[in-house]
Amino acid sequence: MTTAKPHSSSVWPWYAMAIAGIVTLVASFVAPPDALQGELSRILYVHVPAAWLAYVSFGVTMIASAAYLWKKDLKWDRIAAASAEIGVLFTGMTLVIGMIWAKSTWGVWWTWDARLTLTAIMFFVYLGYLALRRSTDDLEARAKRAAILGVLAVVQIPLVHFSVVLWRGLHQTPSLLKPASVDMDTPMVITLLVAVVMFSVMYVAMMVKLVELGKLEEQVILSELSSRTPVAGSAVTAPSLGGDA
Amino acid sequence: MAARHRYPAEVSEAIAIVSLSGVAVRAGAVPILRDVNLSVHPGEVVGIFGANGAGKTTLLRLVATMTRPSEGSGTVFGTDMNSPDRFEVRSRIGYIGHTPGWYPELTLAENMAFVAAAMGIDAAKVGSCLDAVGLAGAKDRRADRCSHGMQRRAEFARVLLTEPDLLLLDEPHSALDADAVDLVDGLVKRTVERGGAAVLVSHDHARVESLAHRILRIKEGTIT
Amino acid sequence: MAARHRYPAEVSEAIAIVSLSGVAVRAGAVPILRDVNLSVHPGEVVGIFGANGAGKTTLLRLVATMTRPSEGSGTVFGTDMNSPDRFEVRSRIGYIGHTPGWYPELTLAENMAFVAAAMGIDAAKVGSCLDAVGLAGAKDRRADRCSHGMQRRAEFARVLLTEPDLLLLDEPHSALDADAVDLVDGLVKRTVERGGAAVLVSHDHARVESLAHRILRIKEGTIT
Amino acid sequence: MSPTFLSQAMTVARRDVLRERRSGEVLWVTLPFGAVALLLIPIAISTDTLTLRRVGVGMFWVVVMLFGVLIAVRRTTADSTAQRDMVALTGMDPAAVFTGTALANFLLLLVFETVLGVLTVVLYDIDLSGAQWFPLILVLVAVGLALLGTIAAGIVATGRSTAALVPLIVAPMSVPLLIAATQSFEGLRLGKSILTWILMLAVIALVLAVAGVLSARPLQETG
Amino acid sequence: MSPTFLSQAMTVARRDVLRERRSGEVLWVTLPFGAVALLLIPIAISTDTLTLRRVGVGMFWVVVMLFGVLIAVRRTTADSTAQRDMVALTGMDPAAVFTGTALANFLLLLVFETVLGVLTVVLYDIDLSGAQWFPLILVLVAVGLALLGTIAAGIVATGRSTAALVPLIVAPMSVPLLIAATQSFEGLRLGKSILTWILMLAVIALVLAVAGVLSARPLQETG
Ligand code: HEM
Ligand SMILES: Nc1ncnc2c1ncn2[C@@H]1O[C@H](COP(=O)(O)OP(=O)(O)OP(=O)(O)O)[C@@H](O)[C@H]1O
Ligand SMILES: Nc1ncnc2c1ncn2[C@@H]1O[C@H](COP(=O)(O)OP(=O)(O)OP(=O)(O)O)[C@@H](O)[C@H]1O
Ligand SMILES: [Mg+2]
Ligand SMILES: [Mg+2]
Repeated sequence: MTTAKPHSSSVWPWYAMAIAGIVTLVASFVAPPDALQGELSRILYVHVPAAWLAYVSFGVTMIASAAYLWKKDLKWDRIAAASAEIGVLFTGMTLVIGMIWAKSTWGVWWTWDARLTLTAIMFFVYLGYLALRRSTDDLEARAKRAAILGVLAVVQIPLVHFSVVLWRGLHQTPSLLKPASVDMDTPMVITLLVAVVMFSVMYVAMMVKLVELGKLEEQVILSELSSRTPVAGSAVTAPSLGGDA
Repeated sequence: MAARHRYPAEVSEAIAIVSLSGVAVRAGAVPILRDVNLSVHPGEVVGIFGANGAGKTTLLRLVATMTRPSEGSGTVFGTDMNSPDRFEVRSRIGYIGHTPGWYPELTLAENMAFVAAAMGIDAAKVGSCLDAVGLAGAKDRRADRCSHGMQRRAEFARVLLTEPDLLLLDEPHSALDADAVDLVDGLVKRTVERGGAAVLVSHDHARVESLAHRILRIKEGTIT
Repeated sequence: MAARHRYPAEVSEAIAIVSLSGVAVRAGAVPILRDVNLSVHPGEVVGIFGANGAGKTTLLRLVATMTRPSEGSGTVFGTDMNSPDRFEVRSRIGYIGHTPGWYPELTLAENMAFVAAAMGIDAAKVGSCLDAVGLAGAKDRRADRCSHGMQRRAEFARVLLTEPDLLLLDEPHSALDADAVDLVDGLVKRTVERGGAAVLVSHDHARVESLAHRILRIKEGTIT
Repeated sequence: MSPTFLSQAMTVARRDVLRERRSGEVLWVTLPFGAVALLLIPIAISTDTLTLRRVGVGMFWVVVMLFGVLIAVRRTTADSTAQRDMVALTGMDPAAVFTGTALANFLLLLVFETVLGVLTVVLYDIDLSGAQWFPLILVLVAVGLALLGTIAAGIVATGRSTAALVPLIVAPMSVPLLIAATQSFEGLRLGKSILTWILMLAVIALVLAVAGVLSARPLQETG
Repeated sequence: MSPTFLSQAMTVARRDVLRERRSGEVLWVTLPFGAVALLLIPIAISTDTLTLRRVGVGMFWVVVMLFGVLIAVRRTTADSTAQRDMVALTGMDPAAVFTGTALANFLLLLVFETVLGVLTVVLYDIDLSGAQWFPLILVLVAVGLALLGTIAAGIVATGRSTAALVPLIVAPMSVPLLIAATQSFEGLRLGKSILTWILMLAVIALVLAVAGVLSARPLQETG
């Protein structure tokens, strides 16, 4: 069942992540500063790809969850879990970077903008998803419950994305995924695209790593469960009151 | 009446009611049962002995489809234990566990009526079943105001009500007074005569030995 | 060690450990016990039989000062059952009820250590008590992951730990496997030898008759 | 013959309503608690009537969301293994059990909403224009919350750390409900069309109902 | 020798903290619920930042009151008769048990308040003048709430009267607490003396402590 070299693929993701990170940084500093926000606009090239890749991650979680419910194959469960973990990481990044940005442009760490709130809530939803996974050790029961939540939780994505349209708020309205005009300079758009591609590379690399890790963990559990593992019942022995004192 | 309960007579000899092969149950990484093979045929009464913590209750709940096997496979009334349709055979199983599961705020009769309604059994039967276990006078008493033994008796009334083809009794004699212990024998015999089977877990060797056709022992998580 | 537990030897013959006179217990308007007179003396083992719902558990909880008499009066170790100081004698009572009361999220050892700390007993004793009931291997298992019988065994370990002078056991034999039923005898004998007393409620007439000096029967709320 | 899906669901719903009537958990504990919350808020924010009026409807919905979910979840997760075994061994279709539970939760929530709603109108001097729409909105929100709570309870019920996860799962999922509910009231106040919001509520309810019914069998008691 | 009052109380408190660490009820259920509540409120009332800043502190206190009492009550009433018997039969002084339980509740509430407090400050952009007083106020409110919840739970746990009484007991008592808490914050903001309010909090805590300890023995478990 296990391949000859189970670790053979585990090096390249590290390189991929490193390179993608460097390229993103270089690209953001090569790009011309925004007319309005100046140097601060460079935050955009991390902030936006992180948010978008969080969407992608949770989308993949949804698809893998549905696939698990369909096929009942634990492979899909591992993919869903790994993707959710990365998604939480990216959402956290969006939040933290966004807050730093907010402090420097709006003067406050946080404000009751719909998108901000909903992003925070999306973060909590998937933290809940991860917590749910930790609450059972029966692999199948865990997979099933997590899958149902994984499918339902996806509503958070459109909610966050369209929140700016639904309410008026401080936050930037969609500037790219909006059908009509693109109100960014071409260099900025290109840099953004490069950053998004690099984040995607990071995502894929992390996925490979995490899915591998999940599989490994499962194997460790199963291999430790040899036929020699004492059964739960062996903890109970015949009582002895120790003499008849 | 209750035709769905009847095991088809013509195949009753051939098909096992319960059949487990190579079943393991784990709680996380802790093995509780392993490599359990068991088949129970119509008309059989099987007694199960074993030390505290050996896994007897786990085995009964497994057979009742309330716990799923971590490994191996099994069928009850021909239905796979892992199938999502396993709920369909549950109405043919009568399980009495360590602690009664009545809703505390409902009376015994209301609890029973719920079970009857859920299974499409005539509600009029509730009274006579409670009567049969000697609880006619307490039928309108809230379950949490009934003594432990009364609640246990009521569980036997439930089994009378649902007429299961497979009885799974976990220490059925405990908490029953001298008058009521015979309920166990009576129920087991009724079930067997209908072509059903019974599995009894008990520490009361004498009582079970007189009742069972076959005695199994659980040790180290396996049936020996 | 644990001197507070010892019943003064010189008066042990004269003073009753439990003394109830004309006690009635009601739940709301429903009488459960009425006109109960009972005295238990040091060195005595009293067996109580009675039908399901007769009031045996109520009687034990009354003696354990967990239920107060609606009528009549009683004393345990000389303390009035109605007095607000009744909590002071409770540490001398060992009660095992129908269902174990361990905190599910704590391990057996932690549960026991709590009892030890609450009573000023050396925590080092916990391990040996669990060992004595055959649960040394399960002491770090959460209570809700222990089987019913294991939880019951642990209750006997608790009694070993607290060394009560008055044992109140409600169907002590149930749920214990063949190895463990002797725990009951052992504990009762130990207690009696220390000058204590024991009250056993049971439906297992044979076992209790061999153990008890005196058998009482409860019928319709009164001792006959 | 085994009873139909619908009659099984009704049996379950009737059981739940009867249990509530006996224990009074919702009516006598959760409801007063919610009322206390609504009473405390004006004291806490001690502000002018105008702000209160604006804040009132929102607070009502927050209280309904939080307590509503508590209601739906508590009732399911409080049951013991033995009780769940009893239900499972009746052989009822898990989907019917889900439907019945959700139905009972819906009814309880509707009572909860109505009582607190009246209280809110009185306490916060709410603008009643468009009041003919209130029942529809209340019903739709109650449906959504009941389904959501029942699903969440189902997802966590078999776990060992049970109730621990519910708020994490439910409260955030109720955000769309909250938005639709508050926005439709806002719409009514401003005299705008609230069709979008009503539709959103209906769609949420539908999606949750389908999800709940479909997930019931895979989630059936597994110990 | 039977252990001292203090050591009994400490034993009980330690038990409660250990149980909480195992089950994570407060940390992983109630706390996230409270946090979500704080997040939902702005969505629900969808108003300007200025109003929110004004409302923020009040909302914090309302959430603390409601959930705080829930914490204290839930933990005690959830125990089974057998569990309560076990405690009673250790022969501990009921007053010591009360003290220990209240102490544990106090610690849990303090954690709850602190985490939610930080969240409130960040989210609602709270004015931090006079912040050196915050710890004192938080501690006093936590003491008051813990005592209040423990008393309420004790009354319920004795049987007869159901949980229905809890809100009735808690509501009137929590009003003065709430007023003192919010007013002292208001005072800090306006740079006024808050001595009266601090004193009021201290007096409430004292009265509740005395009431709790005195009522413990008469209220001791009677099945
Ligand atoms: C905690 C604070 C913040 C959070 C949680 C946050 C969250 C997000 C999210 C989730 C997106 C992706 C939206 C989508 O495409 O669906 C996004 C995009 C964006 N954010 Fe933020 N943000 C924050 C602060 C800021 C600040 C302070 C600025 C600039 C002043 C900013 C500017 C942008 C821009 C320009 C986009 C791209 C807009 C688009 O094309 O959709 N964000 N933000
Ligand atoms: N609150 C109550 N209201 C009405 N009846 C009650 C209440 N509490 C207990 N009872 C009744 O009191 C009687 C005595 O109960 P108890 O538990 O003492 O019986 P028991 O002798 O221990 O029976 P068992 O052998 O079944 O354990 C029972 O008939 C029970 O239904
Ligand atoms: N979640 C769990 N984690 C670890 N061990 C567990 C878990 N659940 C059950 N066990 C163990 O599985 C074993 C079997 O339990 P089971 O209840 O089946 O025993 P039993 O044979 O019925 O015992 P008894 O005679 O005491 O009723 C016990 O040793 C128990 O401690
Ligand atoms: Mg068992
Ligand atoms: Mg009894």
